[in-house]
Amino acid sequence: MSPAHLRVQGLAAGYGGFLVLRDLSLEAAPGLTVILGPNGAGKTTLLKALAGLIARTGDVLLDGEPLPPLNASAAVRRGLSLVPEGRQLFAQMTVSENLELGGWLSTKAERTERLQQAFADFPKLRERAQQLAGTMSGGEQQMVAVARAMMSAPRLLLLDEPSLGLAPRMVDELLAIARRIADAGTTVLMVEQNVRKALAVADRGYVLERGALVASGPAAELARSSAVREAYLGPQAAANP
Amino acid sequence: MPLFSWLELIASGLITGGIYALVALGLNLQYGLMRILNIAHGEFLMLGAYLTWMASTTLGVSPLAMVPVSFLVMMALGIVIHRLCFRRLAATSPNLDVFEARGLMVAFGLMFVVQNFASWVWGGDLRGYDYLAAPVSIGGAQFAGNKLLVFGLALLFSGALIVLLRITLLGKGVRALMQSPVGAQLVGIDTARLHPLMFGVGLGLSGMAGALLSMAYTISPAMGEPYTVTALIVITLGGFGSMSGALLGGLLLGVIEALGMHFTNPSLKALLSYTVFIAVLLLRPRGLFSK
Amino acid sequence: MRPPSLPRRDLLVLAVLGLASLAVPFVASEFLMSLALSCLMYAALSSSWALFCGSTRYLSLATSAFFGLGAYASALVLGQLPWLVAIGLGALLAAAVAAVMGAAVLHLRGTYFAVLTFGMTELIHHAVTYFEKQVTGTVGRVLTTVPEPNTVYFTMLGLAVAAVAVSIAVRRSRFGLALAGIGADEQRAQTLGVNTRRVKIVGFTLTAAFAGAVGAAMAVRWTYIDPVTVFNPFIGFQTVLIALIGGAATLWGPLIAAVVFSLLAETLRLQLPQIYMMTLGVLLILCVLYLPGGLASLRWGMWKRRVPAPGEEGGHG
Amino acid sequence: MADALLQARDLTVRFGGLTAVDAVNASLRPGELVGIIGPNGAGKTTFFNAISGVIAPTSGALLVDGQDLAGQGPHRYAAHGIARTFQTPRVFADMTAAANIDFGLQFAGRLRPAPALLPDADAILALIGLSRQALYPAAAITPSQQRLLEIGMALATRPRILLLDEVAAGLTEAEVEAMARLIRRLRDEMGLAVVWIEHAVTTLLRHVERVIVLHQGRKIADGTPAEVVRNAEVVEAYLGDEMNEETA
Amino acid sequence: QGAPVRIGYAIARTGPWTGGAQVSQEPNYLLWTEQVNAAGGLSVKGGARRRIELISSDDRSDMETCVRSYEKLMGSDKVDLILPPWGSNANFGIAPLANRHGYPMLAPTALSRKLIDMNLPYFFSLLQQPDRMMGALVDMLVANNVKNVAIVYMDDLFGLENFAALNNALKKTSIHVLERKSYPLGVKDLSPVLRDMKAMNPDAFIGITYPPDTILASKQSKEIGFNPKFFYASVGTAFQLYKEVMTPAGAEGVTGMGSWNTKTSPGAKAYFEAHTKRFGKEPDRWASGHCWAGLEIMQAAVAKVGLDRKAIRDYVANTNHKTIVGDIKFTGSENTSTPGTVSQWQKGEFEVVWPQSVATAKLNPSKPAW
Ligand SMILES: Nc1ncnc2c1ncn2[C@@H]1O[C@H](COP(=O)(O)OP(=O)(O)OP(=O)(O)O)[C@@H](O)[C@H]1O
Ligand SMILES: Nc1ncnc2c1ncn2[C@@H]1O[C@H](COP(=O)(O)OP(=O)(O)OP(=O)(O)O)[C@@H](O)[C@H]1O
Ligand SMILES: [Mg+2]
Ligand SMILES: [Mg+2]
Repeated sequence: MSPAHLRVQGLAAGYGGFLVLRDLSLEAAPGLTVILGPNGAGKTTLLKALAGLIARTGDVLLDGEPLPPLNASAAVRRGLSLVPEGRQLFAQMTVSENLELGGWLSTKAERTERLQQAFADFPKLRERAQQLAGTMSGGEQQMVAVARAMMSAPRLLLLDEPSLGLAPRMVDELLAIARRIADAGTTVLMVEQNVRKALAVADRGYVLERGALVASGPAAELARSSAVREAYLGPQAAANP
Repeated sequence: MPLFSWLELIASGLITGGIYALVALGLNLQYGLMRILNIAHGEFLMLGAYLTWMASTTLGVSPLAMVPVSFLVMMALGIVIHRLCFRRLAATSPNLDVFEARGLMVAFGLMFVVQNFASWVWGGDLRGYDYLAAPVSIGGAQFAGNKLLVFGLALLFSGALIVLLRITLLGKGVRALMQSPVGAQLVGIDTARLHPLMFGVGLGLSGMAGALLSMAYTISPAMGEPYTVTALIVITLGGFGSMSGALLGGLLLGVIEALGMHFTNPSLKALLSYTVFIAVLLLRPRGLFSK
Repeated sequence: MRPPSLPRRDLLVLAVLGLASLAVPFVASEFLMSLALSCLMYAALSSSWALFCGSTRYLSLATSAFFGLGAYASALVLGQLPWLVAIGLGALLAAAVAAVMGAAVLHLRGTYFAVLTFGMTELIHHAVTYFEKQVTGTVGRVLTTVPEPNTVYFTMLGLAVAAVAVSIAVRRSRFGLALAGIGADEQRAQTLGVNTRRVKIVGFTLTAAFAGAVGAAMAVRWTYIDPVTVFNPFIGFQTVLIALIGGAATLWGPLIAAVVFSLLAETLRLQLPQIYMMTLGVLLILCVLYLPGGLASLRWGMWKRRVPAPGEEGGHG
Repeated sequence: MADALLQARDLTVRFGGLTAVDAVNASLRPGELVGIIGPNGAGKTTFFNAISGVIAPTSGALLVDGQDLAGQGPHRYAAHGIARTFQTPRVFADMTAAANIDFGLQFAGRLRPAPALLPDADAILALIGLSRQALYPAAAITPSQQRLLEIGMALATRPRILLLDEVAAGLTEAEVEAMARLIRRLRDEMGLAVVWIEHAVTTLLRHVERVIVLHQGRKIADGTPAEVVRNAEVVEAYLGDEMNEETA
Repeated sequence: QGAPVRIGYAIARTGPWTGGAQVSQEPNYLLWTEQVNAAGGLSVKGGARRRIELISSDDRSDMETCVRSYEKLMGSDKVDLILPPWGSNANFGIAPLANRHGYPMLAPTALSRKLIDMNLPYFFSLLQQPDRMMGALVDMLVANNVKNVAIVYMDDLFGLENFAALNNALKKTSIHVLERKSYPLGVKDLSPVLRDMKAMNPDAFIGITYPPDTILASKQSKEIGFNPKFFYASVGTAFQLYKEVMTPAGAEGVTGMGSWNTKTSPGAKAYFEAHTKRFGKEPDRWASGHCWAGLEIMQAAVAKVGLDRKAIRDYVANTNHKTIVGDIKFTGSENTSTPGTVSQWQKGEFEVVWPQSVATAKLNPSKPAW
């Protein structure tokens, strides 16, 4: 299985006639790509449009083949997987059921194997396998969401603020996992608010503002760019390298 | 009372209980898994019964052959109904609670439509036919052939459904779909297909139960409500959505009622069933057999 | 949430409607009067139902239980006690049972609550049957002393007006706001200081009192009552349907629907009884699907422009 | 501590076999700004639930004004001046933002004296910066605005104690900073006692006077930010090398 | 020919009462109207023949709708005559109303002593009251040396009144009651009770049952091999459906409430044939006949006294009527001249077997095994 290559061209998307994104073009090559941007920039909208949850126009090519718009389950079948904003867990089902369902399109054997991997990544989940997902703590739910997305062994993983609600230690662990996944051959596209840490693990980055890309480049370069530092890292970060 | 009579009494309770479980199958799928409290359940069962009665009295088709036919016809009907009503309902309800309440209302509407459709087409008369009514003797105790058949098939279908839902993710998929439609799409569930399909299967099961019941009971357009209530009681006892729970619940209810009738009289039956029903809802809302 | 609408206007409309209805027995034929009576009955039942169930979204199917209890109460005492006392007793009995029932079941929500109230209704129905059989040796009761038809009509008119008036008052009150909060997010309302348990029980009891009074008044029209007739779950179902078709969360919706429903029933029933019931069913489905706010939202939707809602997401399945 | 507004004694919450809050003792003085931190699943939210009446503690006492409120309904807590926000916003979706605020004013808020700063809904909306959205249905505003609205609703109950659960989640660092300033204002100008749960430790530690650290349901530290960051157990369980970066 | 005679009624076409109403009642109204109109109309005193115009509606098996419909018919439409609705409950509601408006009412399906005891001058009940039916049954059992019986009965007015009458009648005999059990409407299973009864081996089984339960009890007795010498089930045995569901052989020897068949009178035969031809289904051998008799009485009354409703009432109350089910004479509201009867399925016909005076066949005192 080769890592996927995502190419987006002239993408436009929004809600009920109101366009949030216009004529957006970007690319996610194998490795870890991060998307930064202030609140309301359209990051979530972008991921939703890619995953087929909302209507869009423009081309979305996965390995050169177009992904059909507005068809989330077809996108999953093509190897895409999204950890959405708001997690969208199955609240009244147990953690292990949530994970199993992550492998809806896989065989039973694959599910069993990946479940073990998920438990290895997040030992807490093994402990709580029988707890209802809706009763997990905020951060624990975030872990379930990420683990569930991994259950389909995606070739393209989209993460929408995966560190939301996680304790600092967990943020580090999670980003390490994202890095490992990318290294293991899955293309990862991640939206993060935790700019410093995200840029530290990412290969490349884009900056999105008011629906348009304003900067892009290798992560290390972006981290050095003063524009990014001022906008996202706060004044003292800029002063204190 | 001699031991033999006890066994006979319990056996007859079990048979009735099996029938209860059969009646509950479709509703359990629709309410237990899909949160559609289909109050018109009994009406669809009635349609299955009428189809079978018609085919057997006018065309001479064996009622047994009508069992799969009823299933398929009702399943198709279910998919159409889903397309017309529940699809939109699901798409526009802001949350599951609202979906449930509105679904209940739609089901009320369906109840009026179906029941009066039947009464319009077939009239209000009581109907029935004779099929496999000859008693079969098992170890000296006698049971009607058709009841034994119904009982056997009830066990078979419950068993098949239990196994199906256990080895596949279908059941969980449907539940997941109800809890988070977006989440379900994101794990690859084709929500636009699975939902109507399962609703159709639920209705198909009701139709099938109706076909079987028409062998043993008289039918009329107004026959549905008590079956809906029975089904509701059974799935409450078993825990909403649990197929094995409903089977056990149905059997248990049958036996309790048989014993209750023996020791007191049938008049207390309704009081007994509703007391059990309410007690379970209040004390063990997740069903008698939940851990 | 408190609607900035003018209660004066609502009260005025109610007064005009009430006075107009007052004239019915003097000008209309006996038939029109009985039609008006049935309108009033459903207006009273569904307005009072919506008062609690509409705003809290607790879907009660127990109306027929309260209706039946009221009917039995008046069957028991009429003859010994005056008419209005019998009505009052009906309301009181229903309210008392509702308070107990509410305390037991109002912690359950959604369809659990609906199913449970249905079960309770059946339980009461069968318990009354059994009691009557064991104690009095029969199941039905014949009402021999019955008041004039006009008395029944004016009583029902009074009840309907009272139901709407109470709804107007409640909507303007903190009590009504609390009910709405319970409907939106019960626990959140609690954390903002609402004693939800008390509010729910009071609301449920109030609704039941109306149903009981209506039952007590209607019993006399039938001369003979038995449990099957007065605990007929369809009384409860129809109440709910009318309220929902009209718009359970609105003030005038249930009333409008009660009128529409009664007129429709009367016209269609004569030629095509089954078609009438099927139409009712289809109408209900269409209402739920395309007019979730009820008939009342049709009109108000036109001039009360909604604030644009960018966040309208949702979808279930 | 005689002057404690709120005091938890051996407060314990169990879910089946899991002890989410384990014999926690803590107290809160008027006008204090306290942070709570701890790993995911440490029991922070559960602790809030227990001290706001949303769940009944399994054992232990909860003294407010010298009265043990354990086991009572949330409305009683509201009446005693305890207000909270929810980690996942729970606003009345169909009501306007203004009506959401008004709701609090009508119930718990009515029972308590109105502070000069917040006489009515408009003032509250202005304070939290949602005046422009006053007539939007709550469902139509963004999650971060909903978190602000949650704070507004809590303020509408005219509380003495404000419990904030991750109100800054999903904000950029600059925005978190703004949120912190708002919280300080509430404390400084209204004399509210505030308890603030947040994973944005750097900012949190800069603003609070005292930090309580929960780990596996137990309180493992309670002291000034400076003390807490030096606590080895806290670093091990929670911070990792978060503060190293900061101090580097 | 003058203006048509307007006759109004409301009856169940939807809802739970439909089954009874559409077997025993409404078809007769329609058939009668057609026949009378085909013959040129209803002859009204003075020689004129006037067509009948039926004004009917559905009562939806609902009391309030029923009451309202009759208020409309009598109060607003001011029809010339009314026909009764189906069932005791509805008649309870309508009878006082009809009385108040002065409309005579000949009810074919109202069976309750309480209704008779209300002493409404305009109300007449055509069926034999419980004491008569149960009296005849008990007489028959005594005459055939029945020693003991087992009874099930339904928890409603009909069940309780008949059960009380049955007990009264039994008290005067030496017959021993082995078991009495009541059951609620809509019962789905009686087999535990029937098995208990089978173990007691009674000479006679008496079910005071409605049609679905009659069939249920019969099927389940067959299923468990419960074979008492007498198997009596009240309502529904007289239906064609019974013979179809149980098959003629299975029905053989079963007794129940029936009071006429084609052999009862030439009129009965003509009626039976016309009904079967018109609707493709047979009338039931009990209430249908009485319903028809009621229509005959009404027709005769109008011919005799015209459309003056007070005069019709007086005529109905004071005349000895000749009808297809025999002579009918009212004492107060009660039909006191039709004797209580018992019928029995014999070779596909529900024969009246008791009392001898009206019997159409000899009783088979020992029902063959199912
Ligand atoms: N369901 C919706 N309906 C209408 N407008 C929406 C909806 N969701 C988001 N928007 C609008 O679209 C714009 C972009 O929102 P989006 O959620 O994509 O931003 P984001 O970059 O993910 O922000 P955040 O960092 O807060 O998650 C915002 O202005 C928002 O108000
Ligand atoms: N209803 C419940 N049933 C079972 N376990 C529960 C329930 N509610 C909470 N828990 C568990 O209790 C523990 C404490 O949860 P809590 O929500 O208080 O954590 P938290 O400290 O707020 O974490 P986070 O920072 O992730 O929000 C968690 O492990 C959670 O899974
Ligand atoms: Mg976002
Ligand atoms: Mg938390």
